[in-house]
Amino acid sequence: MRTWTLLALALSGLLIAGEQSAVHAADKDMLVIALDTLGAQVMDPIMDTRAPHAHYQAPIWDSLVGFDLENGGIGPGVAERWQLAADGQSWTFYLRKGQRFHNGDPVTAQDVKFSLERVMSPESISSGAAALRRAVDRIEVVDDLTVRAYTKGVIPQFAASLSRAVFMEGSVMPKKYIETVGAKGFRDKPIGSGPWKFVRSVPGDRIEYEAVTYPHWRGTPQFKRLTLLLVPEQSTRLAMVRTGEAAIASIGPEAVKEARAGGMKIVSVPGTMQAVYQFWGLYRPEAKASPLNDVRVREALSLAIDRQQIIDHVMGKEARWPMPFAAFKYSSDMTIPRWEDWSRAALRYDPARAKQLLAEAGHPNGFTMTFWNTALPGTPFMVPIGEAVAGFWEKIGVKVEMKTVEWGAFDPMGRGEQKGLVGTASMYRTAGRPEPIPRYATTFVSKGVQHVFGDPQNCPALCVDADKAYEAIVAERDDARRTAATNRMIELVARSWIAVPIVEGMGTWAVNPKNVGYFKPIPGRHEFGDVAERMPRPDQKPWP
Amino acid sequence: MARVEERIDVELAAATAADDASRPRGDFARLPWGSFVIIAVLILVAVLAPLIAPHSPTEQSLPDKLLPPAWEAGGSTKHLLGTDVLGRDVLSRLVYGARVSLIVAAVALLAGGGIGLAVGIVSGYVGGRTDSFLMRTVDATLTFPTILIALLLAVSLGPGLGTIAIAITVLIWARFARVVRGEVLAVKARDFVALARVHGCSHLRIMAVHIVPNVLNTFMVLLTLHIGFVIIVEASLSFLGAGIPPPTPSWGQMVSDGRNHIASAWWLSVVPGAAIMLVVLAFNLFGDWLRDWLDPRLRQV
Amino acid sequence: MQRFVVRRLAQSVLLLFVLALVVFALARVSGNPADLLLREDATQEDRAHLLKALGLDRPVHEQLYLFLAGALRGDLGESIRYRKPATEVFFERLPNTLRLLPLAMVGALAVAIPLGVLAAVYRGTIVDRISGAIAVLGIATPSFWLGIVLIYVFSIKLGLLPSSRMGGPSHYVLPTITLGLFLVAGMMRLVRSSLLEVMGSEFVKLARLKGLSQTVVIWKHCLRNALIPVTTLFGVYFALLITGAIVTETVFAWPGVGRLTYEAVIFRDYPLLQAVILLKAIIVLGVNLGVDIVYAYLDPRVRYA
Amino acid sequence: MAAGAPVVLEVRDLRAYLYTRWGVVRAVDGVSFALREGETLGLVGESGCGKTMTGLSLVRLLPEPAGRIVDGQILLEGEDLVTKSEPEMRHVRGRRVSMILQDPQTSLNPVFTIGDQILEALRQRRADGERSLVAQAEDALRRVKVAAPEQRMRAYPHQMSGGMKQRVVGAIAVAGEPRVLIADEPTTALDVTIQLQYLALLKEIQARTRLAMLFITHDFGIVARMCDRVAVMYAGRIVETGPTRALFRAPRHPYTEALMASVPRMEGTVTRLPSIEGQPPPLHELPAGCRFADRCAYVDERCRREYPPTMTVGPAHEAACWRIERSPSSR
Repeated sequence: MRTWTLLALALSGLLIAGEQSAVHAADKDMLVIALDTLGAQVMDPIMDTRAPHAHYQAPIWDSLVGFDLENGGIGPGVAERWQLAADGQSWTFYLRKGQRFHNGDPVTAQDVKFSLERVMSPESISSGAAALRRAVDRIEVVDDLTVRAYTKGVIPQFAASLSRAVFMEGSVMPKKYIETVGAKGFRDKPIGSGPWKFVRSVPGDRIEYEAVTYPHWRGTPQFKRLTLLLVPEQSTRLAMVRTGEAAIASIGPEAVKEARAGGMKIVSVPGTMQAVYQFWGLYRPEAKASPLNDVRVREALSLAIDRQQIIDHVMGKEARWPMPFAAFKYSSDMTIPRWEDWSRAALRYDPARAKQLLAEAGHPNGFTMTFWNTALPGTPFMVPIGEAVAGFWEKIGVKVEMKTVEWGAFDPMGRGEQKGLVGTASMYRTAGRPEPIPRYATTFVSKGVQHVFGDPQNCPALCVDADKAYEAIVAERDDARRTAATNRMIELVARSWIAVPIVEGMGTWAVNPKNVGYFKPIPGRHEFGDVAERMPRPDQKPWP
Repeated sequence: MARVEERIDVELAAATAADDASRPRGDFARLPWGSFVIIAVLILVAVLAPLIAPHSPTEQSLPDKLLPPAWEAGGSTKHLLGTDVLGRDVLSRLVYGARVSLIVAAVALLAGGGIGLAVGIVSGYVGGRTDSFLMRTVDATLTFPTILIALLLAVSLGPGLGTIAIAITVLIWARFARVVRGEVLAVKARDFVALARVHGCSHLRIMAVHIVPNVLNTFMVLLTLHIGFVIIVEASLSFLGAGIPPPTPSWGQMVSDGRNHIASAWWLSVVPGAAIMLVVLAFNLFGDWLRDWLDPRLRQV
Repeated sequence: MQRFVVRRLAQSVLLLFVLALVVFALARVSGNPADLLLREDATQEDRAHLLKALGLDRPVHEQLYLFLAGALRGDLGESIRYRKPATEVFFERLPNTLRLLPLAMVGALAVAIPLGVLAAVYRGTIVDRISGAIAVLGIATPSFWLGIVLIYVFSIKLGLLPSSRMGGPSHYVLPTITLGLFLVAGMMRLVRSSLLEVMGSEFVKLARLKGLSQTVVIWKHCLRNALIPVTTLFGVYFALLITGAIVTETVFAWPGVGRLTYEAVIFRDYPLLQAVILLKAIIVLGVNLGVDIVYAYLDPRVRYA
Repeated sequence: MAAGAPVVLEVRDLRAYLYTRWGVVRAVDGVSFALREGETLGLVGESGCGKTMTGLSLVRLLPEPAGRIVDGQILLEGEDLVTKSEPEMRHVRGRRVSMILQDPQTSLNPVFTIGDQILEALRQRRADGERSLVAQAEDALRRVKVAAPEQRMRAYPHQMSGGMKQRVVGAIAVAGEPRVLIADEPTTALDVTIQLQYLALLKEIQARTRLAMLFITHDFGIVARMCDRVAVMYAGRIVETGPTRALFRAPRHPYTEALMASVPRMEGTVTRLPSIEGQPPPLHELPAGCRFADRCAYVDERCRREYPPTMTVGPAHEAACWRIERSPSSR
């Protein structure tokens, strides 16, 4: 019996010793960031679809269009500047001089053309690929540092779609290198032009990078090495930051109190998302009799919600008063001040008025409704917000039958005939985007995926107005008139109370001041893939 | 070859049935009053939840969120065991949670146990090819991720108590089937079954009259000892996001939600955790006592 | 022995075939990976393109045929999320689980056997009560909660141990305890009760009649017999653990196959899910076969014809 | 055996009780007897009269934790075994006192070979070393008439017949050359033909080693063949002790008389065997007076009130019954 146990222990010892050396907490030159997901963890821009790849692909690949580091939105990238042609049918990009790939090859217009075409190629499954395929007619190399893209029709936000500020596209890939080593070789030893070189990727565990040794336009890294860790459990991520095993960890608002208690600094990225609730298929005949079809009822439901309490208590103050649907302080093509005042007034907490409206609508002692509560990937705090909202509705007499569902199960219900959702409400979210209008198209235009106002076969007045308003914006070349048209669209949606913002969520991070110095995130961008290179060492810039 | 298979499973049945059998030969097995009391209180609380709970389990008051229990600084007697992230009363949720956890446990155990009992008896009694096939199915079922079934059912049947109960049932039946089969083999080997067959009893009669009563006490014991296991599985499913959906309070969900506040709000997970431990302890003691009480061999020592 | 092994393999193959069908069906009913990959503003046309790229546009029976034909050749298809062969993804992660699992099981045995023996020998005394308490603790504590509390105490408060992830030997302490406690509870009770059963038998009297000391009688004669059921439980627990490790691997950020199963389910990654479940089933059936062979070694009465 | 052989084992007023859930079972309630070298004493009585418990008390193997020796002495060549510590008892068991149990099926450890189990017993003895232990083990098997001992050594218990296994147990019991051998119904589980061989074997061993044997049984046929003297036990006490011949011819205690009457005789025709009505009293609620009172044909008022003393009724022949006092030479 004794020998049997000793033998087994020796065997396990063997296994342990064989594994690679670990990340040493005390390594000063290493910046460690703990994330809740590494997406598909595949080192190829055309292979990952959701946001995470902005974390782990951004360090290696630069985007054709970059960031406006101060107030979010787009700015100069691989292309210093770009121009929309007079006829609006093409965009010309002028590349920054002297950019190099990690293997020394220069970055040229051929690489940009090759990259955009590779994103649109059949085997590419990146989420923006479909939009690009629809937008781009053809791409022309003018000279080594100039490339022109011809679009199908006028697409005002085409340039923005080639930036990580808006979508996840526009990564510039090395044409010569990929053509020599092939796609598989490229994925095993990826090369880009970003401030960090690829070192190693341990599936499901971590990805390691090495800083480039030359100055980089995005910022020259202060740390020699960068490691992104996959730590799925939030309390474990928090523990790693507190023990110094990680410098930065992504956390949800519910953990902010715990992080502060542990002496960590909190970095909040404003305007990363907006938690909303919306009603589905009210225009459909089977939902005709539903009390939700009365706009007064819908407005009452918004007035019943105390958004300040949700911000203070559910989100631990790591959230802001929302702008209108899918709009943020850094949004373009809309008059921000007007809508700030609107949201303060229209989204106020006024339960008395709510009850009054309900009574006027013929429901003095409330009614019963179904509310789907779910959380999209990366924002688990949507479920507690949903519970709080349901709680407020119950307080004004509405009987809420809440169904909490995992996102993978809820998402398909929102596509096709949406039979499970018609006549019900659900939580949803809008991502932090400078341009609100594409998001409006998805939800309010009859041909959109969610078509909450109406579908092509059944498009009541509200649906027709929305379609017309959207067409007006898209076709408009003149900025001032496009802003007015956008305002009209936002007005139309706001007054419908069918899709209502709850709070503006923030990306929250716990930071260990002894591991990394003071840094500012990019407004609207939750991921740090484009921030790591500007993070100072703790001694260089201590936290205030 | 089948004979050898039987030997293994007879061993397992004896062992697993003895898994918790302490066979206190000659030991003074006094009635486990402690566990009777706890179980009685649990059932009472679950049944009379609306009367006992000071507040409604879903009533929120955000301003007084995360209040510590009354006896700690900052705690209020309005919320004896403090409040959670949404300001809901922890005590009330614990009380209603008892009801939910018991229902899930009851449905999962009776369904899972029932199927396991049936499969175990058939497999044990019939033996041969069907027996070894059923046992290999049991092996495979153990590798089946409960989370997949929980998620799958949530998608098709919609979230809720039923979904979780069915998901746990699929996990439970395999364990019951294996043990019951071993017990059936042990009983089948005894003389009185051969005797019954000699008297021309039909297989069904033999199973009903002879096999089931003898297997029943092991089955009863397994039921009590698996109460803890079911609640823990529900808690793990909640941790993975496939547990009983809010706003229905359940102990497993409460422990899972509390995990982010271990330092700043320890009571959120410790209170339901302690409740689970108490219930499991009570049912284990009750199971041990029940086994001795039911076990004919021990009665006339 | 050969005839037994061959028969067992035949049964296992049949079972794996049935399991493959069940998993194929279950995965598809739980949703479509394409929906998770598409952004909100993707149109039906985009969805069609993605389905085609992922090979999910083919009719179901064709997909089933491809899957089964592939399986026979050992090719279980390409993971939708990781864009590489599912078997490759699985075997990348398997060593990580196999670093933790045997350690937790052997550790549990090393604790459960002595404690079980003490509890049996000193039945009714304080030792028995303590071991009973540990057993209840093991059964009644959700492993994720135990893991998080251990991290809080040992790495945050005391700073003695790393909080999570793979690494040097110190990284193995907390995950092994978290995984092991549940095992210790079950095994200890089994060792105790089966030892009590054995201690009551006649040959124990004969052993003592030979003038052997109590310890020799217990540790040599009784324990050898008492361990026979434990080996069978070892097999059952291994099967449970290889799926049950999901929680521990999540809490300690351990990139094992348990966590991989969870990811495959959440992302509805059909090929990966099918591969993971089939490969795990093969491992479990293999381990159970191994356990039965060890069983024969331990119990001479069970020599396979 | 001549009465003059030295006394090897003397038991004085031994009491051993079992503390169970239903009260204290007074299994051995004041037993006294003596055992001489080379002599076989039969300990006889219905099942449940405490004879097995007496045997187990001698080697201090009463079932834990219920069983305990509460009073009396067990003098093995003058040393009292009751007061010895457990380590000291370990040197006694196997070397000076040994025991053969009833059921051979369960007496041997199923997972060890026969050879292992014999060698283990030999190792306990002061190894005389001049011949290897394995050879000694084979000799031990030969002495108990086990054929081909070399192969048998490697066999497992489940590969041997009941009779064979009981011989191995016998070999183990005498391996340590004990002074006293307690045989607790060693042949009950064997069929008749094997029984006779086994008894002859025990006789042969006794003749060679001059060991004293306490033979526990309920079978008078075996008593007649094996035992020099007999002690009859009833409800935890010895009611009559004496030479085998004397007890068969002139039993003085009513219980012995009734037992002898119920043994089928070869001579004479017997239509219906008499049996003793009633049941022995439960050992945890023993009556005050003589315990055979309820079932005794000659019971009187004194028998129920007072337990009779042990009186001598002949050469080395004693019995505990008031009737003896009333009619000293009834025979």
